[in-house]
Amino acid sequence: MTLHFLGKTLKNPLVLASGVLGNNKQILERVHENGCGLVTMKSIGPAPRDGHKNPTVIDLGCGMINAVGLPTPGYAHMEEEWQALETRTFPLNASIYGGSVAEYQTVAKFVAAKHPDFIEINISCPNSEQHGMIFGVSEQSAFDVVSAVKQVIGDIPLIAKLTPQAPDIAKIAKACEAAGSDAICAINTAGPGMVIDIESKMPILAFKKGGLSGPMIRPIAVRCVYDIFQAVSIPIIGLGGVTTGKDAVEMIMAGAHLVGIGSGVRYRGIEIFKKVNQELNAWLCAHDTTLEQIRGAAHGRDAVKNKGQAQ
Amino acid sequence: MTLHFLGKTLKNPLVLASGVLGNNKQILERVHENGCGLVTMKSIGPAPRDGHKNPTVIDLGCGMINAVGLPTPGYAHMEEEWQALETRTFPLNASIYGGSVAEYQTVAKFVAAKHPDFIEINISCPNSEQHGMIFGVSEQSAFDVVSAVKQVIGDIPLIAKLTPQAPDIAKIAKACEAAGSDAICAINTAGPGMVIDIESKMPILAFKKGGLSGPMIRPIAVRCVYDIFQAVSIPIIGLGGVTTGKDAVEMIMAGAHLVGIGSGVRYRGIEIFKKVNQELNAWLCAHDTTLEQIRGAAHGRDAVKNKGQAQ
Amino acid sequence: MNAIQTPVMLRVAQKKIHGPSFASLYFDHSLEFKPGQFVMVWIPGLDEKPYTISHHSKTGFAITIEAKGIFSKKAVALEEGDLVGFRGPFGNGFNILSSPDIAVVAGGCGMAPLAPLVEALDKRIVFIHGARSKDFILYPERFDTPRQICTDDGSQGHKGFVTDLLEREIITRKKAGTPPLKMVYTCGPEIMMYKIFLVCESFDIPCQVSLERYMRCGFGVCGACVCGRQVVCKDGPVFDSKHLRTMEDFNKTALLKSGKPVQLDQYFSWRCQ
Amino acid sequence: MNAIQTPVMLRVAQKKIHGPSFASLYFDHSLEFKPGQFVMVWIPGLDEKPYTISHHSKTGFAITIEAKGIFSKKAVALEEGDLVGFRGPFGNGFNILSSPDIAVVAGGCGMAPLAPLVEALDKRIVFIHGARSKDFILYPERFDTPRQICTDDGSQGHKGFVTDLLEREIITRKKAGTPPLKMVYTCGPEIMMYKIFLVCESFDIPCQVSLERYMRCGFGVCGACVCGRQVVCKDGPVFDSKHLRTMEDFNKTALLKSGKPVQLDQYFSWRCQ
Ligand SMILES: Cc1cc2nc3c(=O)[nH]c(=O)nc-3n(C[C@H](O)[C@H](O)[C@H](O)COP(=O)(O)OP(=O)(O)OC[C@H]3O[C@@H](n4cnc5c(N)ncnc54)[C@H](O)[C@@H]3O)c2cc1C
Ligand SMILES: Cc1cc2nc3c(=O)[nH]c(=O)nc-3n(C[C@H](O)[C@H](O)[C@H](O)COP(=O)(O)OP(=O)(O)OC[C@H]3O[C@@H](n4cnc5c(N)ncnc54)[C@H](O)[C@@H]3O)c2cc1C
Ligand SMILES: Cc1cc2nc3c(=O)[nH]c(=O)nc-3n(C[C@H](O)[C@H](O)[C@H](O)COP(=O)(O)O)c2cc1C
Ligand SMILES: Cc1cc2nc3c(=O)[nH]c(=O)nc-3n(C[C@H](O)[C@H](O)[C@H](O)COP(=O)(O)O)c2cc1C
Ligand code: FES
Ligand code: FES
Repeated sequence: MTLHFLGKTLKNPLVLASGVLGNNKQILERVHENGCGLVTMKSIGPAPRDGHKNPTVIDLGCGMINAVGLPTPGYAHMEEEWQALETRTFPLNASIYGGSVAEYQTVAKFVAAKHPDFIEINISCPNSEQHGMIFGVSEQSAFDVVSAVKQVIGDIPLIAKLTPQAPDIAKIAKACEAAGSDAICAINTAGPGMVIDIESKMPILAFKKGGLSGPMIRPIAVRCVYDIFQAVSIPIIGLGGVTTGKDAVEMIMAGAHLVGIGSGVRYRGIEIFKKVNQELNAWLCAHDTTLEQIRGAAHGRDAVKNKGQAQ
Repeated sequence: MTLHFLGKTLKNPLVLASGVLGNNKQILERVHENGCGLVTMKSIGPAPRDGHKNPTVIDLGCGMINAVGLPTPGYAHMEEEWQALETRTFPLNASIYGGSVAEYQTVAKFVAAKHPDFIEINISCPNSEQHGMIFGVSEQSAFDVVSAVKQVIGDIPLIAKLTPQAPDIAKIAKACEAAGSDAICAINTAGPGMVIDIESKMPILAFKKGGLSGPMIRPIAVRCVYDIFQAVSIPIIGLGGVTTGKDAVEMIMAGAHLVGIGSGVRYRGIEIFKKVNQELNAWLCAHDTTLEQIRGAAHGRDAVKNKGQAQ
Repeated sequence: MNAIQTPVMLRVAQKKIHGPSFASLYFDHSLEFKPGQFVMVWIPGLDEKPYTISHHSKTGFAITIEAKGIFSKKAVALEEGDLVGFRGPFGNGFNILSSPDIAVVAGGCGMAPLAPLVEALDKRIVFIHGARSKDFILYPERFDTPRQICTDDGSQGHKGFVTDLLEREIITRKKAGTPPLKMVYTCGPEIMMYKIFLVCESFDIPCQVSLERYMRCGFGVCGACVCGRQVVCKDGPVFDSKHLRTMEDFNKTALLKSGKPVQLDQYFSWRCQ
Repeated sequence: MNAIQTPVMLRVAQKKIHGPSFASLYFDHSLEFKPGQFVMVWIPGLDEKPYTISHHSKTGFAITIEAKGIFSKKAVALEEGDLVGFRGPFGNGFNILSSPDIAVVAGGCGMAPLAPLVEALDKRIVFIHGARSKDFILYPERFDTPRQICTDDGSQGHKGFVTDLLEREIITRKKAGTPPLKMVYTCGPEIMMYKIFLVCESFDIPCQVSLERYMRCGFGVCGACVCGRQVVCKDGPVFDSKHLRTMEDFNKTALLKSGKPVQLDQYFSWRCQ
């Protein structure tokens, strides 16, 4: 199922979501060996950060809620990790974040020099220049940060990762495309939500609120990918709630090129990548079709054909 | 558990959500007899509307997705229903919607003359004056529609029903309070979402996208109620994913005065109101506490005490 | 709750055409089922509507459709191999009595829910079937149980109404001193079911009828199908005499798609426009 | 997956203080459990941390805490009746062999996960327990299985390290020609476990150790606890020799809360600041 994505070759269309297990080279390698086409590092920030106190991640059964708080050693304090990754034998997606356009730029420039295969910018972070508003909910902020990052990363393909909290995610995607993004990753966690423990009368997460992920957000992710597919020509990594081959087919029919998996690791283990690949292939085989043929199929035949021109 | 809400007496704090079973007097009465303190009619619109084609409502297991499309006989074509409701023996919440401020006003004025106990305005509808943007995602739109409706409904208490799609629901709630809303109902359906049938390659809902409800949106609803409680002094109807007495306790601890139930009817039948009341009472009893004592408890003791003044 | 919630897509395994306007579509899929329950049938791109399960076995089931409006005409025009979506089964089904002293009264396509019921009942029951004319008599060869036919035009069996035959049966039993009917099951046009109900009431015989209303969710949430205090998709579609007595809307009103309650004749004429 | 996912709040049913810095908290709640598994312990308003289940019965369980930093000090200061939240049990637990030819080697609070294991093993096993001094020996009265004690200061038993006692045992068996050890289970400071591992490797005896890393989710998603290729909360916390051989980070590095990998001494000193 080898495929090409922004000039690189991936062994299959599955992507490890940022923030899930991506803490060191060895585990990224293990995820890759277990059937993941493209692994993403945990988002790297501008300065060392411990993240929030626990509880930070709670399984709610049909999904999970988390407020890990973007822990990061800080881009400048990961020399050993970068060195280890130099000898990697798998394609790597480096996720980064910042609190301002300048911070994104600084991190991106430094990270680009470490030659990841892709750079993904997580624009679901509060924008310090705009009073905590999230970068990804404003077209202008999204445009600004994508263009700024694009300037400093040379020819490393750029992926903009969007949040479903945007009032109109398709517009944000268009702004990212206009700013030079090479692909869109959708979605980051939904909500936010809150879960209260009624015995202690306290929100369970130490940060009180958290992002929702896993099966319960799949309908939101599919809708976002569907909307984005109609708005842009660049490829999409469809992410959110995927746990089975059929979920992956759904995402691809909504318009995804690649399919990300994060919380699914909770429900089916690291082997989920192998399993989803098998299920996806079995489905394609049984239906005598290919990834290319089903991509965007939920938009109708003509919609897909006309997509390029319609922009 | 009799309690007072905006000058009316309710036999308990449970509310039937709009759009669920509220299609005629007899069924509203049955829901009331089955333990619901306040029943809400299906949202009434400015003109007759069939709503969308089926499928319109699909159960996803941990919640449901719906795009019913606001079917309504139209406020002016319900004479028999209004007559029947005149002799009702239960408190009634009349939900209304419109496509413009003027339409909301027209419907509200007419409905007010029928003497419902409360009027709830569903501001999750596309605002025709602002290119389909939803009323409830803009502070200005929310303010405008609430003030306009308030002018024409005399002393009938007004409840503004908000959508979690607002980038900051607390701000919308504040705008509604400033415009004269007597209470807030939160939340309407979340998302929107989409579910694709991969065999036919079609979105399952005829309208393609739909709102999410039921257990999977409870964390979102709880977070919204929590945020709104910190922003306003008017009471809140907490709604979204409640199916058990413990869920109701959680909603109340987040800050709700009353607790709404919609999709829960799917999972526990019309008797859900009786059951949730029993469970809620049992919990209060076992913890030797009252509704008043636990309301807003998740905010900490001081936060609750200072609430009035903090505005 | 073993019902299917998100549509499962099945291919038409076999299609049987019955007379000028009926067709049965067979599907190779095993469903848990009680006679009287229905499924929501989705034709992608068109609409989704409720249909009774008219045939049921361990490995498959069928629905029988009368071509009336846009949806049902498209449904009877489906071919073997076409994909159709199903949710369900929903609803309560008939409460089944094991006794020979039972009558089943079908009108037209109302035979669909009653057919699996008849197959589950004693072979000695009274089985009455009315139709417009000979050509519209569903499943002419299907049953071991003998059937009394009546047609509006007299082209087969008794010329007249199913109520005539039912009343005759009740009176005959009374006169002969044989055991009275213990239950009457019926499905057909609502006016017919209402008349059957009145006959049963006058003779103190309990009955069960299967109602039809416009449906959306099929599982008791949206309220589209309410009939008085009853939620047809969830509390019904089968209702017994006890409920029927308190259902003001029975044979009177039904909600249009908009939620507007209208007289039944208006409901049906509007639907079949 | 019978583990508790959203914290269940339990009241401290009983508290037992052990020496100067340990306490066990008992809870009346039945948990499915394998020796070696852990729970995430939540003190509302403070933090949530992993603790091994140190006592287990059909109706209850306990955790044993060593007062070290802010959280554990607060935990040992909890009183009967206080509310504590639990998620779990998580992790894989020990792979249990039924044989008398087994050694269990505990260091300090590392006794906590090993205690229920010892209770599940043959009474004739070799059971070694090391501690700083006499006062720090956990559960002095608990076991039917005889225990060889060693302390750093010689205040009880052998003065010296658990590795001394283990090596002595292995060599004695060799000389006497009695069956060699089939398995060594160990938990304690990582440097101690590493030394035990080396001893075992040199004598070709398999071992199982229980590792400790900073944890967030407890169920293998967040990656906070990775140790080389292994996810400690999910693949561990118990690892056997086969895995240990390939775990470059064993006794070397651990991730801080920020995700930064540091030398173990730095990890532990930073934590206990
Ligand atoms: C429980 C149940 C079981 C049923 N079982 C069977 C069965 O076994 N066999 C069978 O043939 N039929 C059955 N029906 C009826 C079936 O669901 C359809 O109503 C019938 O096939 C006619 O549909 P149609 O769309 O072809 O025609 P029409 O009903 O004429 O539809 C024409 C148009 O009107 C609209 N419409 C339909 N009904 C309404 C309404 N109430 N309010 C507003 N708009 C409406 C439709 O969207 C359509 O666009 C059953 C109905 C119920 C409730
Ligand atoms: C599987 C497992 C089982 C365990 N079982 C037990 C047991 O049975 N009994 C027992 O006493 N202990 C056990 N522990 C250790 C326990 O979880 C705590 O680490 C220990 O109690 C010390 O916690 P503390 O917060 O009191 O002190 P410290 O660890 O010193 O904490 C001080 C501060 O440092 C922070 N911190 C702690 N660790 C890190 C880190 N790695 N990176 C960054 N910041 C950090 C904390 O947030 C805290 O604010 C177990 C650990 C694991 C992983
Ligand atoms: C524990 C956890 C940590 C996450 N951390 C990050 C992160 O650091 N950066 C990021 O872009 N997304 C992060 N995410 C979001 C995921 O990458 C993903 O977008 C989201 O979880 C939806 O996918 P899923 O439903 O498959 O988990 C995190 C998600 C989880 C559950
Ligand atoms: C089938 C269905 C129809 C609905 N129709 C309306 C409506 O007409 N007006 C409205 O304000 N909310 C409507 N809602 C939203 C509910 O009132 C409620 O806000 C939402 O479902 C969340 O609550 P729940 O999780 O308890 O269902 C509808 C919800 C459902 C499931
Ligand atoms: S069809 Fe929705 S309640 Fe009956
Ligand atoms: S604690 Fe999250 S992966 Fe181990």
